[in-house]
Amino acid sequence: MIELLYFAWVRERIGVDGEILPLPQGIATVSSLLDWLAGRSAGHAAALADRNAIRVAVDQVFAGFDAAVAAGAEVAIFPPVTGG
Amino acid sequence: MIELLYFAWVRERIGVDGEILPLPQGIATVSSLLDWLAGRSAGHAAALADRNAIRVAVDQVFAGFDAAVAAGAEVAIFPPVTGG
Amino acid sequence: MIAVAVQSTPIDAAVAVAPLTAERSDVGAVVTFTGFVRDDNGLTALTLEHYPAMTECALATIAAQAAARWPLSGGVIVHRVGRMVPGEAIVLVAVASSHRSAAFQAAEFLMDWLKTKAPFWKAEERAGGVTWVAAKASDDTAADRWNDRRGESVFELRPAV
Amino acid sequence: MIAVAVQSTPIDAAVAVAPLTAERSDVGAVVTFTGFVRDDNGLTALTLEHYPAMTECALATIAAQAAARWPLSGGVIVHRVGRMVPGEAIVLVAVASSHRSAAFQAAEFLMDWLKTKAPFWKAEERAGGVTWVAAKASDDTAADRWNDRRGESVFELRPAV
Repeated sequence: MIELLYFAWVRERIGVDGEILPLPQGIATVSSLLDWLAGRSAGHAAALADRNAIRVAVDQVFAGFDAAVAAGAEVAIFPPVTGG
Repeated sequence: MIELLYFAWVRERIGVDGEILPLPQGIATVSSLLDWLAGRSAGHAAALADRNAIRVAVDQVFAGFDAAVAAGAEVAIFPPVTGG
Repeated sequence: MIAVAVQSTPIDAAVAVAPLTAERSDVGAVVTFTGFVRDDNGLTALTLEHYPAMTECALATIAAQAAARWPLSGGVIVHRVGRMVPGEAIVLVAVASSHRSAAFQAAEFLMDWLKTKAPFWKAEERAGGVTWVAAKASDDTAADRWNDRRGESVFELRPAV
Repeated sequence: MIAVAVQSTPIDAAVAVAPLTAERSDVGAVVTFTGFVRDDNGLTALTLEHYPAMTECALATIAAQAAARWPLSGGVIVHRVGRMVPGEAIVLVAVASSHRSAAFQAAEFLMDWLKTKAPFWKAEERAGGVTWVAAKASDDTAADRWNDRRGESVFELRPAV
């Protein structure tokens, strides 16, 4: 299983705060995870359409699209941060 | 007459907060004023010996050694400032 | 040594900054930055969303970077979350040092990195509806000023596309 | 628009800074600098002498320069004079702006110019006696960062030897 968390407009477009899903065979990077998620619903597709506007944290640490993901990870998906 | 004000160690070396003196003929710049003052006492000489350590304001505005002085002016003589 | 807090209640600047100098006489300089909600273009409210499991660790990591780069005797970061109205404080950063240059630089560094490397998102409310604030290129540029090998290894927000 | 004050009583930072944001919702950033007496090398007290007839005008001129250089919505300079002990505040500078970069720069500018272009002198008391603080070349260098035609015409501290 993999735990997914969504924030800001990524959350709004997907329609849920997060989800826990079985990680399919062959998905081992953030990039392939996003490709797979984009196919799950129209909302997922809309949220993830512009990859330049997507940032990711794996296990609470910012990660690039080539970062590894594995079962048991917490992967958060969100727009560029705007705090401060 | 010219009004002279002394601050910090310039004041301490000269021994007074200030003095009002008749301005001698021929003294028309800060530089010539300092030369004349240095001859008034051992204290004045000690205070004004190192001109690199002396700063001046004429009528409450910082002034260079080539600035004009005339009767009626208020000339303050002090070390480089160290506030803030 | 730099305290961090995330809270949904109003920020009290005096309370946050007091510990930096309380009972001390070796602090020469304290620089404080406070960011406020502005009523730009009819803004009526601002909501700060964050990623709770990550936020405090991200702030602590940013704080540790500041402490490693400048000789600070103390500091504090307080970030508000939830909904707030114009005039309320969103964030407070304060740093204490023996010398003013270190205090100014560290405070500006903390703000630049908070803006670009901590998991907060702003949503603006106006009569016309709610919109998410877009990240500003100028904030990225400001943050990049402080990059060095250490910084880049700790944080890399951009996806390696 | 930038208020200036010279006082022999302790500086109350909260009171000094409050007017910058009171009743306003257009201020995005407030940067505050406070300088304190440090107990360096056994220092027991610090006395600030100044040139009363000139001080407020010098502070107002420095404040006007800051207001001309950055888009500020307000500011305050409070400088203490007389005798004070370690831990007490010597000076407080605060500026408000829509944007953080302007606020940081203006605050740092005000401090750099206060250190080099306002008629204050510090005397340090230690067990061994009283000594006048020497001006620091690093303060001149910091102040020179901000020079431009306007600045140089207004202030020229160095004698034209």
